[in-house]
Amino acid sequence: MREPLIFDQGRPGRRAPSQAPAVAAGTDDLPAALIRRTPPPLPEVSELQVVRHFTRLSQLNFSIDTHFYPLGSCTMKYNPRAANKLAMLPGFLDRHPLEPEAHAQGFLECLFDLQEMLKAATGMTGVSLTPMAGAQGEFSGVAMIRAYHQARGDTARDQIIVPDAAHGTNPATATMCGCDVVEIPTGPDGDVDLAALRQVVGPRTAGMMLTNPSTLGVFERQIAEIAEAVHGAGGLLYYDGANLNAILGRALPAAMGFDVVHINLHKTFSTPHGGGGPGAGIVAVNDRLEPFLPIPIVGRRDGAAGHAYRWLAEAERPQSIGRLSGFMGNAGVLLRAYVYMRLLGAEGMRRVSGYATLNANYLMKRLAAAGFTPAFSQRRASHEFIISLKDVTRDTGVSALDFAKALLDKGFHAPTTYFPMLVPECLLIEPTESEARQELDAFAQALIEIRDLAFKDAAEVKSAPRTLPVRRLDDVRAAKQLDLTWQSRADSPAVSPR
Amino acid sequence: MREPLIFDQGRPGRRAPSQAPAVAAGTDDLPAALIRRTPPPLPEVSELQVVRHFTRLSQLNFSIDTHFYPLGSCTMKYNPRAANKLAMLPGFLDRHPLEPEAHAQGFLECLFDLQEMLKAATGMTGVSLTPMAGAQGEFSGVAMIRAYHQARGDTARDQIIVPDAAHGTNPATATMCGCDVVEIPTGPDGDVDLAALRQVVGPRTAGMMLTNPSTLGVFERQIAEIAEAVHGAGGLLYYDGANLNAILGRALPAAMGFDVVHINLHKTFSTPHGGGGPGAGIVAVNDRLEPFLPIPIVGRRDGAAGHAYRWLAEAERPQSIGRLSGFMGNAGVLLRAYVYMRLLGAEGMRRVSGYATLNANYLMKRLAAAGFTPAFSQRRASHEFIISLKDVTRDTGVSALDFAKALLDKGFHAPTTYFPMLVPECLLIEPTESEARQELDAFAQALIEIRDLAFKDAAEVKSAPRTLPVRRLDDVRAAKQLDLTWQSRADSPAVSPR
Amino acid sequence: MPFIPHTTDDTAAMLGAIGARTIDELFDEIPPALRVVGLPGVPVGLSEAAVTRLMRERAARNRATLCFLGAGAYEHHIPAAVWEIATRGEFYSAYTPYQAEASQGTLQLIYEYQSMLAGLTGLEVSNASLYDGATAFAEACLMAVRGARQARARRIAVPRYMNPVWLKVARTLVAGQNIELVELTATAGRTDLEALADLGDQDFAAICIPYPNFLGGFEPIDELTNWAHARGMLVIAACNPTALALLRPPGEWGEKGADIACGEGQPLGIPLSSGGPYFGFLTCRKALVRQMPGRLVGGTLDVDGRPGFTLTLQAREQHIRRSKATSNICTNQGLMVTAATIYLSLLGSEGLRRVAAQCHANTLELVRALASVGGITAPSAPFFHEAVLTLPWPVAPVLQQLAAAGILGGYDLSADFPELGSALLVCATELRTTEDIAVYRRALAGVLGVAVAA
Amino acid sequence: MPFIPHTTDDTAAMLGAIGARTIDELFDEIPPALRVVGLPGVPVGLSEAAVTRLMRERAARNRATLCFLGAGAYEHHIPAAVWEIATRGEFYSAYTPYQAEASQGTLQLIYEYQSMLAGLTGLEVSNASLYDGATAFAEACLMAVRGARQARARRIAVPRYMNPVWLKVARTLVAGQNIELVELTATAGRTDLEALADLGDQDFAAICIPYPNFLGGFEPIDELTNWAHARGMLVIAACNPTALALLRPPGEWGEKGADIACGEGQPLGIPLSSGGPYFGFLTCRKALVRQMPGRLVGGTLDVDGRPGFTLTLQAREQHIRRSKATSNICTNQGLMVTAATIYLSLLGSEGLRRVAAQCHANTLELVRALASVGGITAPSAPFFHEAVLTLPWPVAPVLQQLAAAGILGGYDLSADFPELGSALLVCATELRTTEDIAVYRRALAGVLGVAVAA
Ligand SMILES: Cc1ncc(COP(=O)(O)O)c(C=O)c1O
Ligand SMILES: Cc1ncc(COP(=O)(O)O)c(C=O)c1O
Repeated sequence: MREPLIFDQGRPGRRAPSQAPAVAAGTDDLPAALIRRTPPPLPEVSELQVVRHFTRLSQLNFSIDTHFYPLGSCTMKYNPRAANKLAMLPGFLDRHPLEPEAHAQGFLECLFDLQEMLKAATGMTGVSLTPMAGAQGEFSGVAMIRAYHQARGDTARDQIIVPDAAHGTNPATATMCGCDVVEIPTGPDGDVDLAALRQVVGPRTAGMMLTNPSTLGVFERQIAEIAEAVHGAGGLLYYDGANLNAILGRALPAAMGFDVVHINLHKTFSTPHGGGGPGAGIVAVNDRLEPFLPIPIVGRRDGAAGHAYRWLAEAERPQSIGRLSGFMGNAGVLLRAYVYMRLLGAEGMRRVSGYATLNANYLMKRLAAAGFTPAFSQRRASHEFIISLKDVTRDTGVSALDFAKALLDKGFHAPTTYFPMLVPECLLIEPTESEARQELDAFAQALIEIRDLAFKDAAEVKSAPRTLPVRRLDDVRAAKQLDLTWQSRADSPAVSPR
Repeated sequence: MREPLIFDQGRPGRRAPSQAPAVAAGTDDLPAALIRRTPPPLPEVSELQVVRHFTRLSQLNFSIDTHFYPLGSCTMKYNPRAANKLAMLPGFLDRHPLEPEAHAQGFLECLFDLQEMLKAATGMTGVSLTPMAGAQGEFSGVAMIRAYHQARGDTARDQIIVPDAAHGTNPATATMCGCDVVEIPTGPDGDVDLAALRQVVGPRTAGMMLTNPSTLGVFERQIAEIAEAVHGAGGLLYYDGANLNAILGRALPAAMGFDVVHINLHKTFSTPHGGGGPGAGIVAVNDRLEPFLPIPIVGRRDGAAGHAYRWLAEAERPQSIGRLSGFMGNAGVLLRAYVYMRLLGAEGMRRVSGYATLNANYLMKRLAAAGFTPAFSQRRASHEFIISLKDVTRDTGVSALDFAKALLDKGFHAPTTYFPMLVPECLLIEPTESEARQELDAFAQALIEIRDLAFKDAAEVKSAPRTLPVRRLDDVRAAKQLDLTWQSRADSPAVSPR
Repeated sequence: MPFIPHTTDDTAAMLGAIGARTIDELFDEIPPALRVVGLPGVPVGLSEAAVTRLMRERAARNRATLCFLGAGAYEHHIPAAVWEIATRGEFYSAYTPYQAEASQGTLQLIYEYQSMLAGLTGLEVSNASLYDGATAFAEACLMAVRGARQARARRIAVPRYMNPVWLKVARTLVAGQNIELVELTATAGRTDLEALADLGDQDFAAICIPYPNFLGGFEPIDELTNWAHARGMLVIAACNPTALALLRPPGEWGEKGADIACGEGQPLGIPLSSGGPYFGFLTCRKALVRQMPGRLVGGTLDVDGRPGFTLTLQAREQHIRRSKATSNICTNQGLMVTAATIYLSLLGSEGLRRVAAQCHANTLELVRALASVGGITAPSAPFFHEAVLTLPWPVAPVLQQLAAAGILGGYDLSADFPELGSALLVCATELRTTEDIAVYRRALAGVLGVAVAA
Repeated sequence: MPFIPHTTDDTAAMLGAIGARTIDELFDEIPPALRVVGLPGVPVGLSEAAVTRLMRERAARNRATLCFLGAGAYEHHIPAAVWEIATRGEFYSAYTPYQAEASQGTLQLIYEYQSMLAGLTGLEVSNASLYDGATAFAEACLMAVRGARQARARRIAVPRYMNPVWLKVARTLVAGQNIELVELTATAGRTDLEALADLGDQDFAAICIPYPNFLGGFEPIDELTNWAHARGMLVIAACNPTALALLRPPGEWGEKGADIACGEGQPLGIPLSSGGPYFGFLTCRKALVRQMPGRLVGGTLDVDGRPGFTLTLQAREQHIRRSKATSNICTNQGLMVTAATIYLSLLGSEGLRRVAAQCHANTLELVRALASVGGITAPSAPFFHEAVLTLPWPVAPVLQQLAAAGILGGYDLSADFPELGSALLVCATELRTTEDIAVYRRALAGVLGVAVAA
């Protein structure tokens, strides 16, 4: 059964009366010209219709709570319910962000502890929790690097070196910060091409954005040499922490020579992905960049009566690159990450990277043994690995996309496809540490069955998915005949039937 | 995809370690003979597996939040989320039932207010909130009636008159109270056979259990005469309030001559049905039966410092029929009903019965117009009505059960079937006031389509449901080869595959 | 007019289709004299915002206290996942699974619940739940009388140190069926085996053995079980379910094991919630299955041979057997069973065992700490999870002052069991910390005006 | 080892299959010098019960206060259904809907959200959300520069009385792209139209018009819109979304209507939650759709002709256009959009209009009540939802004493806008009652040592 749009279920004048004031207050003191003439096209439905509509819509989604979700580079691990429940305690939820610090000591203490633990997890000395997702964390990193060079009069340094395998947000961020992006290739065995790097570093190098392990799912073995090359040329090294799940408690970005790292709390520290956010892309820096950290930051003053926590802002951090959020960032996400980290503890963090890596290597081995082609079969998988379906596609015409759709019919969310773009017909598979072995075996079995079917009846595979609310959608039509709102359909009914 | 049993997903030694003490405390001070030798066969699974398993299981259910659920005599109206959220406030949820009353004044005030509103809604003068479902409410009613007679030395009165259309809990309760059940028939036009009643009432009559409107969905027009007959013979009149949704704010059971009434808060006052409870079957009485009410009851003492609320128990109510619960009843259900009643208010309660009756009469009219046979077409439908499929079954072999199963495929939960048993191939349909007209029209359309198909291809209808997790189940096998636990399957694998 | 979706146009069109002018007209079959217009005693409706504010103020008036009180309801840790899943609309707003194909979620969950409770109690069958522990004990008595070999036997032997409220409830519920609960003599806090001889050859349908008993002590389970079976009686166990992860289950008592087990399910993931809703569990041997009250879910196959679940043996129940039903129960405690099944899955056998062991260890630590306060004597016999302390002063005023200091000190036994003197039943679950116990000790010493070493 | 399902057998078998002896061996590609064994700064893991107790204690240390503070975050009523549905696992734990067939729930919800926000702002296109109001304003500026007809125009005109933090954030985010935010002269609490002439013929890409402005007042929206369009500038509206149910939307400003609208979505069902996560909305005319940052969901058909939804125009985004993307945003505020869409469905146009009207009426009542305290002057110009009171004393100490009395009195404007003197920005949402306002009035009078009539 298709779930109609909420708008199509309404009737003029229908309302959920207990949700708004019983009596409409007068507004005749306001200038008549300012009063809206036609009401906005919001739904006119009952509370039961709203509950039913959105409960039914939720059931159409694949999610971690219902499916194995090995979406590479997204770390779709279990999001503990305790983090949600405790972040939504009234004491945190009902507090205005501008309340005096004296009223918010409990909240600020959680954030201060979180800052300290993130320093420990990265080996860095300064942390700011305010970036609201990885992309904003990257922005902070590159902006701090530029501020660092500007503070030293080094204004010529406007180039950011980005490996071709880097996530799209890296180059987009560099441009946003007014830098030129210099892309360098990746070698055949998955490492950054050191020679190419050594050629491009120079007086215009502001810094390099590196993900380690890279989005190819392999550890950057020449990290020391890379750091040395970049620092040698006067540049700084930025760490995209999206893949921290691979090395948590095993290696410290600071020790690798990175100057600044962002961490996606909604990946490594399991805050919910929420259908596309909210996340948090906190940044951690060594002492070189500490003055430039985005504000506000939580500071602690040790007085006689114990600790007093407070916000450090413009006055205390004059060289800061400034503010990134209307108040202080995604507070609720920070509290959820804090609860998760207190549940894990130091030993639990080490286990995260250990078992994420065990799961990835086991699944890679099972698939390789079944004849699939890992992109880097001589390498250890990190917390994720790449399978290239180039040969199967060549032999049967069945692509990585077709495999992805067929996996949906078998009850598995697909891995990341066609990223990083270097590897043809690429599946980037990240099982995470919270999946049991039986789930990995079932997933491998599903891929094997799909491949067998590809050789027997390619059309059958290409017709997937068949068991979901819709079959494959016409993306060209979606872009050509733009249908972005319900009310726009009234003007062009041909666009798509109600 | 079938969801395997939670037990089949476990592995020996697998656990959710953060949910239990990290270190196992020693128990060597306990006698060795008392220590359990083999661990209980509980699942050994991870927290993610538990969340996934029960999230997936929930999606297999029809419910009010996902489907139109016209289950006659169950009043499946919208359960407001506010009632759940506010009943689960820590101040109510974290309180031990035996905490001193001084610590529970907020909780007790809610219960006292609820008692007062239930008196107003029934016209009665005394209320006890402790019965934990309709059946316990009935037990209280019959037990009070017996206690009343015993207190007057009227020990011979051990007969309870029950109309044949009454719900099964009525006769079962009468027996449980040590009474003999005297069943009287219902007349052709849906009213109790007054003549039959007048014949059976006499010196052994303890009382009569009556549902008004009856489970036939029609108001008991001769209620005054019935009350007069029962009271005239020295008996008392008990009101099964399961159908109060029909007359809330329109007529008062006390005025109809009833001495005691039970109300199912999980029907009329929308507390959740929870897959089979919890409910609350509160009882309200006139002054005749007040001394016998089950305890504890909330009393109020008006002191200088405002009200003080306290429990009235054995000391204050020596004639009470006693206690029905380990503490005081289903507190959380009472709080949810209280929130619902404060949201409705007096005017809102009247609208409940008004629109429940409008919906039932409209749907009955639509179906009659489409050629279906209401059991009592000359009567007004109350909040529910009966359609008999006797003729369709005779002509096509397609039964009420087949219609019910076909409705599931069309996304509607089935009405109550084969109850009350008087009406052959009976569908007892109760739309409730919270359903919109478009839902009723769609439901009528579905019944019409099923009937048309019955005449074209009876086998097709009889093969329903086809779109659900299972097709029709073998009830005979379930009773013959009893498979009531997972561990029992190990002894008789033939019973049913894991 | 909350929760009513009808617009003025809808109502007009619907009345038109019915052929009535107004909604009031639809009530014309109610004799005019019985018609009322309003509900004077009911206040005007409030918005959700107003009710939220009202309930928050009232909830805040219930002072938070440090809980050392058990006596039938225990403050255990409840994993966050339990209620975030149990209140999903598909569990919260479904009803009894009459249409099996549309209720496989609830049905499979109840089947899993039945497996867990039968296994926990070491017996073979569990129903889908009863209202609470007290009514489960009453239904167990009725079931024993129905199932007893001597049809005439309508007496149940009950130890002195059973939950006193459970006994009151059972007496109320069985009053109409002339069943008598006969109290057994007790010495030193448990049933006196020698005194059993005084019963002579009176007919008993069953004996109930609480585990642990109301004082936290242990009844002579094997001796009583064998004694009862020798007299053709059934054995009913009344258990704290958490204990069964650590202690020998009723199914393994005496030579043949208990026949029926019942108890309060609140400790399995249900919040204290001011008194309820909790749930009662009831399990038994296969032979007694047809005497079981309430719902039963069975595994079976569908027409295509796929496994599924359905309500079974419904002929016992009131909606089929009416006056001859095993019980009048219909709606039971479905939502609580949903929560308990998730709780037991999250804890597992080892997790629940550690909770039980920690409760025991904490109670031991509590008893030692309080007994170190002058004049307070600890129990001698072994106990589990709860223990009786004897105070040198009347218990009630001590508890009152402790409550004023924000501490729920325990249950005053002197009213129910005068022979125990100033006896205070204390309990410490796995949630009580050493610091909490120290707070209690200091407060108690203060109340008793006794100086104690820090 | 929470959240790890591997038993010792699993691990052994998996290592066997890989051909490694231990898990540590799998990290042999990390240069030995870089390997660490532990994380000294991280404390030992706690049980869920222990973390629950810790967080409850910390949450309880945040005193509950009576809120008359707005300045970008507002305490509105949030229907209970909003978060009970938004935190269902299928919304809470899904990610960006890359596989459309497996994400129709999120995709259809975003499409409905886009319809509601476009309609609310009177424009044609909405994206799927940005981080918050401040970053939405910054992205609107970047979008305007991209979309401006004069390619060279890299200045944005901003009124003086805009949210000061939003300006700081925008300056930080656009710093790298030499875009300049130029402050317009203001008189009597709003932009001075005459002073516009001082700008001469400088190139501007756009003007931003806050609605209401930071003082709760109204900018000359029609005049500014027409003035900007006449100079080939785009018009950006920065709106409080609740107001748009009552007031004329940006799409109907001036002759041609604003081109872009942005703002903070927190008032639409998002709790204050100590600062976030909130969400930013961004809507625009169809002509500018290709300049829109972030995700867009479009309706389309599947191979069988059935309607469905999918991410569209992804070529604008970073995962396709990389360095030439319209924005670097990837993860946005999906869960907040889910809550806001449920909120807007529950309120509907009439419900949201009544919330806006009540906020206005309550703020009027608040201003009248506080102005009746000696020495306090009320604003003269019309305002909506927030208003500026001028105190006879410095604001900061007054607010401090009010906070000690459990009242959040408002926002101290004197630091950001010295020209306003001792100016206090106060706000009363639909949740503030007459009684609350009386409590504030009494407390303020007490703080100011002024006697007031009861
Ligand atoms: C490798 C990598 N870097 C950066 C990002 C951007 O993080 P966010 O989506 O939180 O902005 C992602 C997000 O998926 C990523 O996978
Ligand atoms: C008419 C009627 N009476 C009594 C009952 C028994 O109520 P409960 O199920 O709450 O015990 C019901 C339950 O469905 C009923 O419909």
